[in-house]
Amino acid sequence: MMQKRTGTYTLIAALCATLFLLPGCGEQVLVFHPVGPVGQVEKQMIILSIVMVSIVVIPVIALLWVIVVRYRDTPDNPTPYRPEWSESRTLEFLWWAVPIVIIGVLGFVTVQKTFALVRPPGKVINPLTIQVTSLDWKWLFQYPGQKIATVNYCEIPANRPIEFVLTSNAPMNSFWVPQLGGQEYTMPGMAMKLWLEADQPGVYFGSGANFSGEGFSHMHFHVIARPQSDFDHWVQRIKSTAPPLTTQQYAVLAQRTIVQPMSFSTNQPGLFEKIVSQDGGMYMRRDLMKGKVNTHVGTD
Amino acid sequence: MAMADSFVKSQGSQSVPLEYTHEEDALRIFGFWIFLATDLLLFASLFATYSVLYRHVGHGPGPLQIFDITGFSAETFILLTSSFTCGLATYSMHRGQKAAMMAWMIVTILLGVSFISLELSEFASDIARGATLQTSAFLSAFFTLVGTHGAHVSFGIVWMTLILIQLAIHGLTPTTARKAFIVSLYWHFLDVVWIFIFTIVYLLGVMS
Amino acid sequence: MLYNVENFASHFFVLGDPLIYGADVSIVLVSLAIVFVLTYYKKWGWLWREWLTTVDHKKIGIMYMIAALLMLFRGGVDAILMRTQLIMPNMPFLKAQHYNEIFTTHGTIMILFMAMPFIFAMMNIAVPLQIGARDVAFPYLNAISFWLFFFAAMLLNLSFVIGGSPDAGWTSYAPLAGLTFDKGPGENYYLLALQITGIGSMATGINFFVTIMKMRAPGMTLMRMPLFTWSILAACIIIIFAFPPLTAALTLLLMDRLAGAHFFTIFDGGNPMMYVNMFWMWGHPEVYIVVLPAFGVFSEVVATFSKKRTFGYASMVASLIAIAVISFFTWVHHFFTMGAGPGVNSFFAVATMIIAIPTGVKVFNWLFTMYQGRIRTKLPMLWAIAFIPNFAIGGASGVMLAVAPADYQFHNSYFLVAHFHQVLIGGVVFGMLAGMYYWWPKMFGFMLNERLGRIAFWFFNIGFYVCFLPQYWLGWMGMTRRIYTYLPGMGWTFWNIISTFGAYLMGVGFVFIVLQILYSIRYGERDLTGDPWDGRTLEWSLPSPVPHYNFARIPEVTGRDAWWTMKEAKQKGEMQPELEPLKPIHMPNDSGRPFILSVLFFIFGFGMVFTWYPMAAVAFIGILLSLILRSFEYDTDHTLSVDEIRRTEAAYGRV
Amino acid sequence: MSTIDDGIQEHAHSYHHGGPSAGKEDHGPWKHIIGFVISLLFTALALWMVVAHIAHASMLFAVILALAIAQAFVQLFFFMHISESHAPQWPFHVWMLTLGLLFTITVIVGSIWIMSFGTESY
Ligand code: HEA
Ligand code: HEA
Ligand code: CUA
Ligand SMILES: [Cu+2]
Repeated sequence: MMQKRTGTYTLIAALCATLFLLPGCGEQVLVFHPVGPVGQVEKQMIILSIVMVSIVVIPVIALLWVIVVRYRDTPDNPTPYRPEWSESRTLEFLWWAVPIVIIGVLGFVTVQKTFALVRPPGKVINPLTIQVTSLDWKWLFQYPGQKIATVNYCEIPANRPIEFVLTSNAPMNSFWVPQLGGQEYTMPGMAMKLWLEADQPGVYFGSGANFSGEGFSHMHFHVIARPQSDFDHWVQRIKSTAPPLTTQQYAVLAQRTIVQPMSFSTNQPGLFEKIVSQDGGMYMRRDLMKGKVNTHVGTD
Repeated sequence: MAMADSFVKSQGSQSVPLEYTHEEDALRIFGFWIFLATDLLLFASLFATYSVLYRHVGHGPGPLQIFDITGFSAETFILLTSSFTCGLATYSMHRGQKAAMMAWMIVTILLGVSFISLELSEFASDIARGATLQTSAFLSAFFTLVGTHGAHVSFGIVWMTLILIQLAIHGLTPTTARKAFIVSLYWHFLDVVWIFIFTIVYLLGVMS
Repeated sequence: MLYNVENFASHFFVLGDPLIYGADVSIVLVSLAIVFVLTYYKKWGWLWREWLTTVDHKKIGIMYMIAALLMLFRGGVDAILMRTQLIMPNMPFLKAQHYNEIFTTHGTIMILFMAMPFIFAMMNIAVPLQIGARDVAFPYLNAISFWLFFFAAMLLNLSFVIGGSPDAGWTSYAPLAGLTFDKGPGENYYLLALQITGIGSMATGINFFVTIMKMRAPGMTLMRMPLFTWSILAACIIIIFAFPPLTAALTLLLMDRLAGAHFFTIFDGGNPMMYVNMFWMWGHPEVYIVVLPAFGVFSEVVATFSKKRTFGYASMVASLIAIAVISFFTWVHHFFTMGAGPGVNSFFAVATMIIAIPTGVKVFNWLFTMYQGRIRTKLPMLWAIAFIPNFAIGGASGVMLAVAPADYQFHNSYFLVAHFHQVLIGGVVFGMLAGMYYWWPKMFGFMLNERLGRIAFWFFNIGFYVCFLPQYWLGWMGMTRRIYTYLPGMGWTFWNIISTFGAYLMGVGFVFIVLQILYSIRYGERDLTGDPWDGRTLEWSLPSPVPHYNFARIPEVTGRDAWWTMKEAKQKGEMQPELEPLKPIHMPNDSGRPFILSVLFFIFGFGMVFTWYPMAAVAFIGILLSLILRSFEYDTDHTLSVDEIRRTEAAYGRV
Repeated sequence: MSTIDDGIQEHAHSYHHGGPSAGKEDHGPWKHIIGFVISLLFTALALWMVVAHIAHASMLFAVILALAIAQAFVQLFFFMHISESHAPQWPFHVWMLTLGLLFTITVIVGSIWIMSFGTESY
């Protein structure tokens, strides 16, 4: 009886394991295949946390298994039965202390990395600023330095820190490119910055991660990282071939539609600031007045 | 309640105040204290909202333009006094003086009514000046916080009136004493809340 | 004229979707069937007298439980629909709008109208019995709480056929849920239904706090209280402090929508982030409100079915209180990605992780309660055993989410979805099912069929892992939540198929639970002892089902596990204390007013949803009037004579 | 019959405040009068300080806030008889109010802290 049951369990466990390994721990598990320093730090944190929680969780499950198998209420169970035993200083100390230590370590590293990730990854040499606006239901990328803009895709030079400045002219959303690094909210009336960097050229999946209504499911985009020279080429091409992003054009974009990728030349100077500080930007006014946003415009 | 054997504490009503003589009434008073704890958190949330939004005046007026020092000071002193008279009502109740108790309750109610009328006239003049709930986040938060307190006070006035009627009908019994005691707790609590509205909304508003 | 009517109707009723027509038709049919059955068997009077007007905590508990099971089914159907839509990329089953409404109502119903009433069911049924009380502190208020919940649930479900359902997620973030982006009445339904049930929940919190603090039998000190009662006490403390911020958040959003205020708009200085902030001030403590009672159930079940004293009782109590208090300092972990700064994120990340410590202590204490015990794997115990690995993994993924930098990668992904289902289902649903199985004989006087229950258990449990483990993986693959469709080529399809398959298995499991209950109603074995599990706490000293006055004589408690102690004393042949003579018992009167009051709340809510203010005003005046009437009511209870008690006890064979 | 307090059957009712005994211990409404006078004084003081602008805004605010808190305690002890109940010593409603105060502060200070957005915002 017992034998058979254990056999079934093993079978189930083996089945689960193969299922998980089957379609490959391939590239498609984006979070575990970061291509930039931010994503790498986050991956390390994920692995660290998996290890730390496993230290207790695996023993807990093993212990449960053993206990349930051993202390069954069968007439001839030879194991000891101590119905009144309910106190043990040592044991209780153990399971207060071990989790405290684990959480202590994990908490310490968490604080460290939380502060670290606010700063740009590595050395900030020659960063590129891209202003990101989430619209219903599309992404607008403006390059203040290059004077171009794109919709639903974005090109970046590889090996160069990118300063994404995020806002929204629609319900709040979240800007997420898993392989570059974790997300940050885009919020109406606010501008947040998110430092990311791609170490290698490639095409990376990105999407809106915070629900924003009917067209939300279609708010994915590609981030295309290229060598600097290719990037410069691309900028030139857009500049010379793409139509300008006029006020009317922006108004069209701001409507509640789903669109294909697009490109624009001469982005409107100050458009982004206008979006941020339009009527709703009251709560950012203090900071905007300090001129922080302005100093960043066109710094490239 | 179920154990509501209308049983009087063995120690006798001598050392126990009237409103506590019945187990059932003691439970209600205790329960009301806990209710006050929830109400405290409700006001805390509104205070938090106000604190976050009070600089967000949009295109509308700021606190300085609409707060009237004499107006809110008068409201404050009236409410403080009403809290005092309400305390005197409880005091009289504990001494078994029903008439004095009812008189002080009536004074309290009247003070409450004048507080509410002052507040309403303050709101009316704000609105006349174009400062409405719809003008800006600051004003939304202001009207909601102060208005919620005002609604509580209005409710308290109606409640106290009902208890006054019951006192007249049933006299000073453990039940009516409990009811009166609870409404007095409510009233003092609203006074505490007002002190913070006075400080955080009005004084802070006219400070900057 | 005709056109106007038609136009109105097409906006008022939700039309144009076969699924909705199906729902309309089935709702009408079911209602007709209920009316027919009640009329045919002349049961209207019985329904009114025995149930709609009752203030008996046991009956109220049963009504809560039935409602919770219905809502589990309702939310479960939503889940099955969602999983079906997600089985394949570009699946043409549900449209975006419909999908959005479904996950919104799924989340809202599961948390507020399934989990909450289920815990209220368990506490109503068990707490007064465990502490040796004849009732709760405020029975009339208790009835009001139930009916407010019930009519709030009706209000939310009405949105499905009239006016359209809310579609901004169970979190209903502004500005998406504000008037600018969401014009329909669906959002109003959400706000009012939650508000109404929230009032009821707060009242329940106060009620049971007072009950536990003040109505324990003589000798039952705090440190002799059963752990389930302790867990309810902790949950009540959280309810008392956490619901007011929700009340405030809902009111302010409603004012934005109905009165043109600017709290969370993106114009005129409104700050939508403040809504998020306030929502989670309630939202996070809320998850512990629902899970702590489940912990309490497990503590009872594990001790009973291991035939052993609870290990580390004092730690168990301390950890409950610690969790309750710390839960108020973690809310920001739901929006680490908002960029409130590293200081804020660090503080709340560490506070969140700290909760893992007391929770872990509880897990180990459960394990060591079983250790060197004698484990009987009856149904309640089966769910309790299954809970431990489930919750350990789900909790561990919670700790991973609490690592702020890692959360930047997990947030709003299916990793998160997997986490919270693991703790909500593995913790709360398993816990409540365990509680249901445990106290079922106490409630109804008969046992549930074991075999069908075991089949249900295995389907549900295996289905659970099949459904949700792949979702962790999907999260890592970049799949975000709340999408109704996705593209092929991401590698997501395979895992989604598996996950959907798992959901179907869970559905089968649920069907077996229903079968089990129906079967046992007919064929179930009667429980004549009142103590079918060889229990440890006072509720098992009473006959099943429990007479309406609970205890003919209030017991004297001399130790922890009060009933166990008494049984042991009896076994050892110790001198039984002389039985006191029976005394008359005061009982609260039944009252129809809680029901009527809640109907008025329902009408008020409905009026507000459609901004029909005259209707709302009339209902509001009605509410005030019924409160005033109650205030003038002095004759609120009656006395049971000794004769009556003796007769009832004799009928149970206890004299 | 349920016990009121933590298992102690014979509980003497202790009222810090001697007043509310029917008939007994007549102390006159002095306590109320003192409370009232204190609250009037504190209110007037706060008002005067603000009108006269006696200090920097932040300093001033700290002082008037302290006065408000002090007044709250005056209400609680002088008018609301908070220390009075069936349970001896530190009764449970006082525990709950203390906890409520802690959470009140958390809610308000936390919101301000979070909503001021740190370094990541522009
Ligand atoms: C019953 C419900 C429940 C419970 C109990 C929990 C428990 C926990 N939750 Fe969960 N959570 C939810 C329901 C719940 N959660 C819901 C519904 C959401 C999403 C809402 C939404 O967005 O829609 C959510 C979201 C959520 C987030 C937000 C993620 C995001 O949006 O990006 C976070 C982040 O910190 C989190 C963390 C935790 C932690 C640390 C615990 C801890 O309490 C867990 C503690 C338990 C253990 C750790 C296991 C047992 C312990 C041991 C075996 C020994 C000790 C272990 C260690 C030392 C590691 N949860
Ligand atoms: C206690 C709470 C609880 C419970 C029990 C569940 C139960 C389930 N949940 Fe739910 N879920 C939430 C709380 C809960 N959920 C919350 C809070 C959200 C977030 C919502 C939001 O984003 O706003 C969510 C979101 C959510 C999603 C994400 C949607 C999205 O983001 O796009 C998914 C997807 O798989 C899902 C699946 C399931 C499944 C398969 C079950 C299963 O356990 C259900 C098992 C089924 C049954 C018990 C009923 C069986 C029904 C039948 C037998 C009838 C069959 C009939 C027909 C098919 C017509 N849930
Ligand atoms: Cu008596 Cu104060
Ligand atoms: Cu949480």
